[in-house]
Amino acid sequence: MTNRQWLMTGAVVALLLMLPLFLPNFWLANILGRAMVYGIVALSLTFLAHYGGFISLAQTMMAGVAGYAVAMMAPTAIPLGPFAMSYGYAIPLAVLAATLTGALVGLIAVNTREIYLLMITLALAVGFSLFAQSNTQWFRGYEGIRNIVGPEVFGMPFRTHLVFYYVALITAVLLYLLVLYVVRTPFGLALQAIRDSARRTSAIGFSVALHRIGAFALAGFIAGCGGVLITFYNIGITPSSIGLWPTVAVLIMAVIGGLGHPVGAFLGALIYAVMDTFASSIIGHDRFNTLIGLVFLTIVLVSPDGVWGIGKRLAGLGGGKEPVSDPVAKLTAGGK
Amino acid sequence: MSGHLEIRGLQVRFGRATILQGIDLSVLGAPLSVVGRNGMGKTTMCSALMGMVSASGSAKLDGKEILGLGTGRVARSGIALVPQGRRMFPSLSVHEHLVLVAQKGNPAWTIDRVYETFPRLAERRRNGGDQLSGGEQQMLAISRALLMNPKLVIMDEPSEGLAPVIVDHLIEVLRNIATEGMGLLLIEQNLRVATSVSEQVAIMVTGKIAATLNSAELAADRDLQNRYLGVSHGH
Amino acid sequence: MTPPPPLPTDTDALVLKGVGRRFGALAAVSNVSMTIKQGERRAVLGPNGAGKTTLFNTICGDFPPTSGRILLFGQDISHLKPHQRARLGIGRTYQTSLLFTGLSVLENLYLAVRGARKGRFSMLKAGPDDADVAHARALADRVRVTQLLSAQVDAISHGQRRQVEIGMALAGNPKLLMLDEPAAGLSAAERPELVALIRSLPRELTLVLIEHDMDVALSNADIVTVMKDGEVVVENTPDLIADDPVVQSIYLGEGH
Amino acid sequence: QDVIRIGSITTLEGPFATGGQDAYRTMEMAFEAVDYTVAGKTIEWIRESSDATPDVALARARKLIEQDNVDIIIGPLSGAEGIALRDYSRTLEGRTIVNGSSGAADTTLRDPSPNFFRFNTEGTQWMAGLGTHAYNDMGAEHVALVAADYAFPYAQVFGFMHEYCELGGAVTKLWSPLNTTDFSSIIAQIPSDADAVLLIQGGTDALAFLTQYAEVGGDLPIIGGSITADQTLLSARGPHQRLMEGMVAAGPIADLNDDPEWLEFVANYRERWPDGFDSPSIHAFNYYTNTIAVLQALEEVGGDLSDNQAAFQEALANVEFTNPMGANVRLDDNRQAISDIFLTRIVNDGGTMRTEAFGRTEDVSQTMGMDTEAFIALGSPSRDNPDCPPAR
Amino acid sequence: MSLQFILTVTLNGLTLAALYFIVASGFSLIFGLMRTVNMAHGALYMVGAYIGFAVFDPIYGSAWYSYAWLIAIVAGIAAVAILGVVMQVVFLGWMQGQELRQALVTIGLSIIIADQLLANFGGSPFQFFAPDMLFGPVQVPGVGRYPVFRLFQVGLAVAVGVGLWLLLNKTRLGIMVRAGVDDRQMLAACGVNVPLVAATVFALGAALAGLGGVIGATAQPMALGVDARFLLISLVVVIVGGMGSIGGTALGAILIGLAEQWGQVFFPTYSVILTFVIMAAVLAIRPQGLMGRKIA
Ligand SMILES: Nc1ncnc2c1ncn2[C@@H]1O[C@H](COP(=O)(O)OP(=O)(O)OP(=O)(O)O)[C@@H](O)[C@H]1O
Ligand SMILES: Nc1ncnc2c1ncn2[C@@H]1O[C@H](COP(=O)(O)OP(=O)(O)OP(=O)(O)O)[C@@H](O)[C@H]1O
Ligand SMILES: CC(C)C[C@H](N)C(=O)O
Ligand SMILES: [Mg+2]
Ligand SMILES: [Mg+2]
Repeated sequence: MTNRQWLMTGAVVALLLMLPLFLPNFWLANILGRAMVYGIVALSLTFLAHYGGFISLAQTMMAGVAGYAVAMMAPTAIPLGPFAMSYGYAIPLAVLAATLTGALVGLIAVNTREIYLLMITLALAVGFSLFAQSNTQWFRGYEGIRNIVGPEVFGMPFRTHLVFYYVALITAVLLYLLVLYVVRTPFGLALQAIRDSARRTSAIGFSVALHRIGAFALAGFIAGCGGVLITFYNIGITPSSIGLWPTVAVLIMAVIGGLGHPVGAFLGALIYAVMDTFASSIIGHDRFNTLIGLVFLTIVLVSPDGVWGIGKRLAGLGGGKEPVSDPVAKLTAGGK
Repeated sequence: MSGHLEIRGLQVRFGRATILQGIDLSVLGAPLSVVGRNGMGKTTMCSALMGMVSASGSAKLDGKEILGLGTGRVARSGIALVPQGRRMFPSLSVHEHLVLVAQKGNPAWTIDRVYETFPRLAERRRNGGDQLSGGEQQMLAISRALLMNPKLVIMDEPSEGLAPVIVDHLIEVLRNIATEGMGLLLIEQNLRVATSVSEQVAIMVTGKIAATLNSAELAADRDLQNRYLGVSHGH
Repeated sequence: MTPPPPLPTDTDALVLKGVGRRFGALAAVSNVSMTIKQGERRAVLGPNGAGKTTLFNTICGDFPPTSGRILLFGQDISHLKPHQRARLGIGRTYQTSLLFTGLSVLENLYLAVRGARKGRFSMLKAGPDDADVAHARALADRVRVTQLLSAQVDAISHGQRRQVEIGMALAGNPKLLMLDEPAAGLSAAERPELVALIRSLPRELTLVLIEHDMDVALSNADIVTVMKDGEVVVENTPDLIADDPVVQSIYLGEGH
Repeated sequence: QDVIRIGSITTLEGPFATGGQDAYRTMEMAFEAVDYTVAGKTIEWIRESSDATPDVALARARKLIEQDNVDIIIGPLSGAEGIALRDYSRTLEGRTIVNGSSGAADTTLRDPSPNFFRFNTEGTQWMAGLGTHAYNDMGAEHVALVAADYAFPYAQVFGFMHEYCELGGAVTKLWSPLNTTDFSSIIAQIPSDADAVLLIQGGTDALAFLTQYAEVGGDLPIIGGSITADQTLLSARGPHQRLMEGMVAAGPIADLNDDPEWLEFVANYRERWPDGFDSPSIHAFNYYTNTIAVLQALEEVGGDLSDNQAAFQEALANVEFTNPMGANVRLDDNRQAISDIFLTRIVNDGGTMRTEAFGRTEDVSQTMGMDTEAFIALGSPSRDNPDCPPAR
Repeated sequence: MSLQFILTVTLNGLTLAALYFIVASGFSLIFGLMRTVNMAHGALYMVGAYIGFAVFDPIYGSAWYSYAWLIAIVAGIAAVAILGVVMQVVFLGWMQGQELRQALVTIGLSIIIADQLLANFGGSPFQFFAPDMLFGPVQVPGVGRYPVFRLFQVGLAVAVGVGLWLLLNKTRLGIMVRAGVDDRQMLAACGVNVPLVAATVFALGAALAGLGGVIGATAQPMALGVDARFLLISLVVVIVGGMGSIGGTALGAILIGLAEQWGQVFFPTYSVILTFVIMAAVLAIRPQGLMGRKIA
């Protein structure tokens, strides 16, 4: 990122930190906070898609693994799960579970690419949600696990609007920076190389499988963080939280926002949250899906790189082709 | 006589760069070769003629404008291309490549004639397009174009990757198609091929035709080669 | 044009023992045995479809051999993955360019440098490594693509890609360099440069070369192996090869 | 404050949309009947829709409470949503959630929330009397149970077997995943010595089973669950009708019921909603019942919602009224309805299939008349609970 | 477990497979030939069923009732084929090669289509009634009474499969479309009218979805949500069998059909997941599917 972009990022974060002074609680927690927690899951997809060329529909599933894991271990669950413990242990373990799931998905899909990967991850995701729905012993079937209210933070319940908002914000910012950092490491550049030619990448010494699995594990970690927060936000988790529609919704968010840059994930999630909340007041409840479909379709038709792409073009930043990778692009431009 | 191609002021830009800066060339009843160093714009010219990249200027086949037609219609108006990089269809077998383009009736080029010309392809008729060696692919790319029995065939470095004995054979074939009345625009890096197939050799330098020379002269004159093509023999 | 004298060494760089590769019923390579000494320049010739590229692919691991064994400096690498073989010091080019088309020329070369180093799987240190970038730039100079450094690979010409291709193979300072028709697609002006480049390679480097351009092939080889239908038919020195009647009939044609 | 804001949530999206639409029809009737005023205050009604998933129901509820600032929410429609809103209600102060139509037992049975009220009966209650009827009157000593594999059917099966096993009946259980559409291999497993099929499936699944059972010429009598014989099934033409005529079931509602209250309700419904169903659906009935309870309690406290709605909630807890079926409704300590359940039978009413009430169990409580602790000790309904030996 | 039971369940699996094959073949065709992942396949299936039913219902109530079903099939196929062409020409054709974008466009379309069907037809389930000739039980040796319609499905599936195989492997159209997947521009340079070919294929694939819709809604009730179900089934069948291969699609359908039916017998609770387990297992061993060509 250029200095200007760093400056903008800093300004936006500062603004977000101050928002509670101006915004009503509903906007804070249920529009912005919600956009951030779902945006984190979308971020994991954007990361995979933009840098690795993997369109994974298994991100909601990875989030769901973390969600279910934390629910099974949560001390507040009703009824209490088989592995109840304090949130201090439950949360990291849940994120770990999601990370491992990510690695597992990467392992299963290690030899598939592009559209094949899309289909396979979709099938995995649906399979998992059906499993959660069928398993009554641990996943508690159709009704799911309820009353996952989250830990207390500084003595305040997690679902207090301010607490939720700040935790979501800080997590989102950290993960966002993590992605920007990782793609500048050799790992990130190698991912982009694999996207173009796996065969050549391996001929110059990189282990393609390891990088792929690594990418999915990292995506699982990110999605897992989102999954835990989403579960707290929804006070529980059910198979419908990870079903077909939420799975597709994450893709919709990422695409509306723009797969071209990690920030697109959050833009998309915000747009989605606003539409989801207020569309029914505009168009009537019953045709909400048509509206979402139309907006989504229009954006895909007009701008393959989503709102972020439109914004970039409007801002005139996009004179030429966006340098695909950070690290070396800078060198080429800088010419030392 | 058909297969006359007249190119006037052909220009191609990619973004800010002008890759072709006004090409004038004519293929009138005899093969024409174009040579030039890497990155001079030869392939770009072929793509522009086929409607694969957008271009300005004019290119007429037998008096009819082909620029701006779209690739499919350019091809149907009678131009075939042997593309650089071969561009096989991995999903099709060798034989299916040929069936795809073979013409009905009694054309000059038939599948049988292709198999006679390149017996290697007959041996590999069931292999997929990506299950061929580089040279086999090149033979197939050439055959695919000829089987369309076009008025004019554009070949972008057809000798690349062919073994010497096949290159000799290719020269024969190319000389023959000229006498059969098919127009030929030949891009080559192999000077021997270029000069033995056509009387005239055009030389392209950074998107322009720098000169059109007589083949025999060019083949014999090292200085000429050095001047236009940067060929040095001083090792 | 005589090749420089071979390095007097007894180390076997690459040993093939009865290597074969089948595609279904077709034996693209069968029962190929050869020994290439360290520092040797070996040319592999043969008509189209003789199995030369396939032989390369079995050595590099893209298509592991279906029979036989491959030893690299004494180590059996027959069943290693391509990236493992690359790390043991094999560098190669592809007959059909295989580059990272979405990245710039410099990024391509940088990656190739990086892939040969330790710490290739690293999420820890961000940003490029200065020494590696310098190395990549030096490579670009060697293969004469300096003016294209920042161009994205899908916007450069065929011949230019062929040049980058060679740069990629050199990046890891390989012990065994395998070039598959490096002169193909190069203009007449670039070919002498290629020959010069090959000659400038360090003597202890072992080179295997496939080439249909006889000038390039014969002027760079210590020994020439001629293949046909997947098998080795002749193995000899360059000056004797050109006059071999078998080679003339199956490969060179009458005119040579 | 002269306005009382009532928000509602039902499903207008996805597979349950028809039920949700119908629910809003009768809700609208209830509000129109009082002209949108209660105790001199205007009712402002804000409708929301979910897609039958808990997450969405919760998001809508949050919007209603936090953005639209409603005092009371009526909803939701399905079981898992109900549990989610119960949990949410616990976090609220001075707001009340009154169920719409959701019927999961645990919503009120275990860990009830002080400000969640349910004036409709639920899945277990709805089966009251059916087990007894099957064993005693139909003489079925062994039924093959074909049921969807999730909580709502578990509750219904629990209600049925609670009576049936006690009497000595045997049950062979055949669970099918929710949304099964090919029952052929389940049909092949129906034991040859079964006396009847107990079909606890809803909508499409039921239609699929019945059609496919008819297709192989199956001829056992069918006993249905409370949502098996719903309007979608009754109004659809087809071979399944042959099997449906005479099918018995139990539930809170029947199309044909002589009670004048019901006749008037149906007449009003048909007049107000000519495009609606032939007779109000179970969801419409439940939403309506819950809505009139709210209206009645508001009336009793004179629209006073002050003091964190203390008076209002107190009134709600003590409301007693007659629902459109003519059954008395009151709440137990967990704020769950105690009311009457009907045995129904499908009859051909002049070319139209309808359900007809032929029996009634009065004052059915959520614990089926048992002591609460003893009932809870029976365990949550599940695939294996209860089980009557010798099944299989 | 009696032999008769084993045979019955196996036959159930095969006949279910026939339905899955009919539906998935259209998806496989479009994917195999154009590399377009048509996520609206389920929606098209549903359109076929709904349009078919809109035509069927009034006729069934009239004197022509015995033709109602056939007319519904024709109507369903025609309507969906037209819709398919519109999709290809208006939305997908000009972004050919951008596979992800196409998949996203079809997701958008399927959301809109499903919601519009709900708006226009309501959410009540319905079912077609096959003509009497195809309804009711027949005696099948070793099995006993068995629904004719399920046997009819098998016949239809075989016909569709053979037809498609011939089309793909024995006609020039088949060659063209396969070539178009690899390199559209080069195909055009071979003189082929690529947009026309693409529209034809899409019409055909969509028509199969329409046919599947009517057949499927005869075998099983139709309701909202079925689009997702049949999209998923198509995905899984095609992934397991190998994309773009007719034989693979058939094999995938058989595996999934049998797994579903036997799963219902052995572990009813997890039978739905069994299909996904099979899929994961196949992928782990053969990423290109059982009969798919190796992905380079
Ligand atoms: N898409 C593109 N965008 C920008 N520049 C391009 C693009 N494609 C090609 N070029 C540039 O245009 C020039 C001409 O390329 P072209 O492929 O026509 O060369 P050529 O004469 O065929 O070379 P070669 O002999 O290597 O095949 C090259 O310098 C190349 O870098
Ligand atoms: N994937 C494959 N499947 C089946 N056959 C193949 C495959 N790849 C190559 N072949 C066949 O194997 C033979 C050897 O091919 P190879 O590419 O090794 O030839 P080559 O000697 O490099 O030829 P060229 O000089 O033309 O590049 C060829 O006849 C080719 O048709
Ligand atoms: C039919 C409805 C009244 C009950 C709903 N199916 C539930 O799950 O609670
Ligand atoms: Mg070129
Ligand atoms: Mg080769």
